[in-house]
Amino acid sequence: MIELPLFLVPGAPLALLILFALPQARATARALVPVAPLPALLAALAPVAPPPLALDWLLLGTRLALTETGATFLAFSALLWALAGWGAERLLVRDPARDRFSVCLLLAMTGNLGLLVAQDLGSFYAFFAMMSLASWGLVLHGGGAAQVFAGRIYIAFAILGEVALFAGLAMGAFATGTYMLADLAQPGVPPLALALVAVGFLIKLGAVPLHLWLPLAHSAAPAPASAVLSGAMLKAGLFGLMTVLPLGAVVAPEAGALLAAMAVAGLLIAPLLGLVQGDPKAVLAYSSIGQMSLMALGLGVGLAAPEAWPAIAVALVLLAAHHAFAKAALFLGVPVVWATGIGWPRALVLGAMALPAAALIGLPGTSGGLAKDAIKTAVAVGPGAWAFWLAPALFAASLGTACLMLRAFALLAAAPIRAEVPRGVALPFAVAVGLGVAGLALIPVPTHAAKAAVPSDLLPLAMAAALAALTLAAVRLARVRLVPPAPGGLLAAFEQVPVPAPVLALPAPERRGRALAPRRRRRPDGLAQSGGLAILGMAAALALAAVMLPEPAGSANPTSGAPAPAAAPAQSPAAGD
Amino acid sequence: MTPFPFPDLTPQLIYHLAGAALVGIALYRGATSSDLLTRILALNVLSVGIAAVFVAAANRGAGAVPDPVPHAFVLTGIVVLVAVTAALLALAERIDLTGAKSDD
Amino acid sequence: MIVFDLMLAAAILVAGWSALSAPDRTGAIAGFLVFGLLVALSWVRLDAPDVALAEAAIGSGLTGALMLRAAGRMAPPAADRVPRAQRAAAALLACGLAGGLAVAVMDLPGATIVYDPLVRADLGQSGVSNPVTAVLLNFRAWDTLLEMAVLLAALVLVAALGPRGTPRPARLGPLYTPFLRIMAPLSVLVAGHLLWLGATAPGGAFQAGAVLCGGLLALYFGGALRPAAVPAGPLWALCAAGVAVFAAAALAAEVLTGTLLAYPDGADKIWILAIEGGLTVSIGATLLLLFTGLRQGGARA
Amino acid sequence: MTDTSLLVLLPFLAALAATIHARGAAGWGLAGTVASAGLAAHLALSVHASGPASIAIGGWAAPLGITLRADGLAALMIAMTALVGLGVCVQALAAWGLRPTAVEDPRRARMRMGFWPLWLSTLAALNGLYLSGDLFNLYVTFEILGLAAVGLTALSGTRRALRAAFDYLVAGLAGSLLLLLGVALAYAAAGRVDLGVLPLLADSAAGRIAIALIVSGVGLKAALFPLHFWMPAAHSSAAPAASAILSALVVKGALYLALRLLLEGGLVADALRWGLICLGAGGMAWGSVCALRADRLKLLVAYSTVAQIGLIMLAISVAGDPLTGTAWQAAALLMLSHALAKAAMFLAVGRIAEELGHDRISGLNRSDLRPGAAEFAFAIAAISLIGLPPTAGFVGKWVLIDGLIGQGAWPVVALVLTGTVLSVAYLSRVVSRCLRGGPHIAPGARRPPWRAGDVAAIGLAFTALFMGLLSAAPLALLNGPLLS
Repeated sequence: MIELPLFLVPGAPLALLILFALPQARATARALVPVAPLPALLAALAPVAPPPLALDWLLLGTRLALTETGATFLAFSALLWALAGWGAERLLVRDPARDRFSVCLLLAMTGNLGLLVAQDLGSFYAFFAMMSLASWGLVLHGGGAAQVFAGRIYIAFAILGEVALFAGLAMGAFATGTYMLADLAQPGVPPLALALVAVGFLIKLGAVPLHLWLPLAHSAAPAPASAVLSGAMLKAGLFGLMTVLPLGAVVAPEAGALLAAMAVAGLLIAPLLGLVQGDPKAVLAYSSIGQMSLMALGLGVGLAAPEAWPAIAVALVLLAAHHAFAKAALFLGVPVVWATGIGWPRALVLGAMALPAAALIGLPGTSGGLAKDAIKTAVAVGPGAWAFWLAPALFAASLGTACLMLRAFALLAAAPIRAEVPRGVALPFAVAVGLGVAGLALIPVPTHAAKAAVPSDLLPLAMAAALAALTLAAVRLARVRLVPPAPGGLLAAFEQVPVPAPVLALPAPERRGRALAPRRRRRPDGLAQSGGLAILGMAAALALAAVMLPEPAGSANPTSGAPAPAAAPAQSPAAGD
Repeated sequence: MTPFPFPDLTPQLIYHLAGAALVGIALYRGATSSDLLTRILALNVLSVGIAAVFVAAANRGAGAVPDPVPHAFVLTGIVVLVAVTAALLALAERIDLTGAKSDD
Repeated sequence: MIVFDLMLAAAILVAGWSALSAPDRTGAIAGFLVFGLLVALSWVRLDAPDVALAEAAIGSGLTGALMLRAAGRMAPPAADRVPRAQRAAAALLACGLAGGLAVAVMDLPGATIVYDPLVRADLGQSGVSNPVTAVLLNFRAWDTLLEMAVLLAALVLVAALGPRGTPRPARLGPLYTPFLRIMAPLSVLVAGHLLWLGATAPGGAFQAGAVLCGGLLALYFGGALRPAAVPAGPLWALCAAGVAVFAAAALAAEVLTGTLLAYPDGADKIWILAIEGGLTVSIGATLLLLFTGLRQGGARA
Repeated sequence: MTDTSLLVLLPFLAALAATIHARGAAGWGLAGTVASAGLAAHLALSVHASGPASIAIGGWAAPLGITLRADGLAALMIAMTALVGLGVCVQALAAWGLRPTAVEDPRRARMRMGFWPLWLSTLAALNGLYLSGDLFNLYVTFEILGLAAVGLTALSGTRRALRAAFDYLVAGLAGSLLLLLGVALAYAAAGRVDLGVLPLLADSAAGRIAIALIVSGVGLKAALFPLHFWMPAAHSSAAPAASAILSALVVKGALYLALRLLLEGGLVADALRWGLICLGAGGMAWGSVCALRADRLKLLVAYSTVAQIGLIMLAISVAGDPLTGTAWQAAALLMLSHALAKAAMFLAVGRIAEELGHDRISGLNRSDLRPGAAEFAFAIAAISLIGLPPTAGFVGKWVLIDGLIGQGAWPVVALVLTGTVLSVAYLSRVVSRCLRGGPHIAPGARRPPWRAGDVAAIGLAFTALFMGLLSAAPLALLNGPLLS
């Protein structure tokens, strides 16, 4: 087997990006987008992990390597990106701006695949930022009011996350003295640094209350983009947290409890808000929040009970991979539903979608059932309190997911046909369903023995169905009509009418233009004089400061020979605070 | 020998202080005048004030040979300043001409 | 004599203030001319005759002429409408700064003498005996080279931006012509003398260039010289000649001796005089063109 | 080392040639720029290989004579100037042509004949400034730089440009004179004016006032808040190539001098450092607010320069002891990234304005014409300016924050991050419009063909982008020994 150089993992999509710059080569480049993640997939599936790579001349010294966890994440991410590229090619076949979409997709792909193999802070942050910012283009792609609004919220959260991440990584790098990502998990890193990094990742992961961007972005983006947003990019947050948190090494019950509280909030809020949505993609997005919260719960347990972490880690990877495949299949199914007429074709499509949905609910025999099992067994190792709380949490997750799935299917079943959606989207969807069913067998996930199915595993679905039937009956009897709010949950209350104004809205220019006119007229003279005054004031103030304020003791240099001692007070501004 | 009440007052110090005062005057007018020509004049006065500091510092008191290097600095400064003044005046005239005609 | 110095300093301050606060332009410029002459006088008092010469000829004379030309072309000034608060703030700050400077110069640490012994030690090797010329053209010739670049840059700016259509001065009539016949050759003679003198006594390229410019200005006002009628190329070449010679000499010296601007041993005086000759011509021409303006390359309609 | 003298004299002689032989100005200009870039590359390589070098002009050693000194910092600045210069030259050639044509627009001819001598003078002055080791020599160099820069501002000849040029020249002259006053006081206090005088100035009141005056002069030249009053008008009313030079290169001269002052031990007074930190932070805030409120694209970019200068000044004043820390390198890297990105940005804005016929931000996505290439260049430059990876701005900010954390200066870290967020805010006003199109744009909006000006902007923007990837090269230069 040929050893695949690791730089090809982010390098292949990047190279394709360069091809897009040449107008003549665009058709070829477009066709190649689905195979751009191929090197990543090969690297992840190789029986022997590719050798680490050190590029000292790049950034702050780039180190690429593939860890065991990274290989799993890389495998399902690469598969998902390939599917998304293929799906986008077929969905946007008539879109005049599809090249822009492809470029953004490739950039985000480069970032996502690259961060999974990056081992040093500089390149990790670079890839992470590349992924986050390029996704802005994916969210904005449709160009409508909803997209503009979603884009605005998305970029605000993304930048917030970037800044927190950057600050945290910089502090961590200083504390550890190295630029290696894995060193952040060593003891001795200031908690503030870890907290900042965690905030950056939790925003990406969509943990409540940092989730506000997520449903908006998922419902605004085209379906293939939603598939990778939910399937691959949210997982990047999880991957980051698993890499940098000192899991399994440090007991941090407070942090664990905080994380668990956020997770439980997510588990509760996701179905509540998701059920009232009118857009199936928004409903699916809320279900992602619920699932990611479950993973955050696993992290919380790992922080509080280090002895349980090895088992939890295995379960989390399994859960992530399963969710990635299932959710991607569901998102890719949405445009297929739009393209098929109401009747048996649609029933067929919905039937196919039911397979990943069942996996997501965690029915026995599906990948979801396996993952749920795994996490249950893993947590049993930890302290009793955690295990005690986990069973209801898992049940709530399953119940919530089941309700959300039923809601999504109801909406999909009634969705009108959209003539503009090409029929070609069905093929990627079929492959995605196949992956959703059998995906875990294809990629190197940690194995877990399946437990025999018991009837109680079906309880969440049954309860959800009963609840749905009851609600339907109540609605019919009371003769009320459910008016779904705009996607965005709470945020929708703040901005009912999205305006097509610029991002980070600023006052309209016309009025200010008029207001400027009189100011402009008296500008030159006043400017010159206040400028003169500023010069005078600056010179006088600095001179005064230089003369009046005494030098700190020991810094004055009476012998005045060498410059070295005179430069010593340089450190004092820092010491001053 | 001198009946003046400040015995250590030397010509050097007097012109030093005059230079300081000229700097103050020039900067004050630069900050309070809107007339282009006055501001150009103020900059010229400022440079004379600086030259006074240089030349006074070069002087080593009566009888001693003064330091030639600051003299060279002031000579250079005078020529540089006349060049910049010419450029400033050309600009000011042009602004005045175009200003009278139109405001584009 | 201290009393004379005090009175002179006070007169300088009064002249300076009146130049900056006169309500009309002519008064302001007249104040500035007087100010320049008084300052030149004070330089003489401080044993700086080279500087006094240059200040009188260039700093006061030529600048005053430039100002007068500009004042004639510009609209009269509008009355200042500066808020009283700004005035007060400016006055306060200016007093503070001037006071700070005064305090600083009053308790200067005892004279630190750095340059004097160095100049005295090296003067013998510099090729000239006037220390100021030695500094300008040998010890710190790089400054002088860049200073010529400033002159040329200003000329480029004036040529590109000067007011369109330089008004031609009226001929000053027949009475003026005999004066010109004496003036023009005399200025060339005096400039040559100053140039030669600069090696040993106060004088040198800048003073000589200023005198040359004075003679050229006389010709210009007499109507005998019309730079606007001359093609721009040769005029530019004349202005650039000095600095081109200087830069070429700098590089040639580097080729000959291995060090930039290090003249070959024993030939310092010849090199310096050659450079100064070029500089004098260029300074005279450049100062004149700064005054009269010049058309650039024929691009102007 | 013949490099050092030729780096100044060669562009200068080319400027003379371009002035005298005005018809071939562009040819002379191109030759001078390219030759100077070659010399700059050679200088950088030789400094990297064999360490810093200095020559005493005329064989007269400092303090009496003037030395030209080329260490890693100076070589990096000179290389930066050459790199940006090449990009700007491509734009100038594209806009105004190489040689006169038979029937020619007089404005085009005037710009071509005016631009090249002024640019070459700017180049010579900047190189001289980076190499100079003498305060009075720096004053003279600043005057050449100031005059050439004013010429570039006024080149377009509009009333706004002339007015801005006048204010610029007055402010520049005032700054030079403050510097000269500082030099005079330094002479009065210590008897010499080479850069070696700086550490001696802390001992007397006159010396400290001298430093304060030099810093105010430099601040005025660098458009440090609140002395930036002349700058937005000057930078926004010049022609695109001129704006790029002014904003990317000319202010760097003054900032470099401020950094030199620090490295030579001149910023000794602690109060002065705190003052500069406050001014830098103020500049970041005020520049950002004005950029957020600007209604014209060029003005937005000019105000962003105010904010970025604030950041660089902040980096310079907190940089710490150059002998023990490496935080001062952040300032150099930030200057490098700002030069590349800002030049690209001004060129891109120039192209956008040329295609749309205006540069109102509100109208960017209201026309059915999309200057895609220029918008793309703007977006890339914005990424570098914000400091996102992998750009040079990112590496600069990284080194800065690393150094700040090393000193425990947390409030300053917060300031830098706030400044970053603000820069995202004002730049996204433009980038978002470029990215998403607008409600009034038909799907088949007309795209103008690429021009050479676009190539210059995109080239510079990508250089800024990849300079971060290759930041080992500038850091290797900066890690070499310094001359002081």
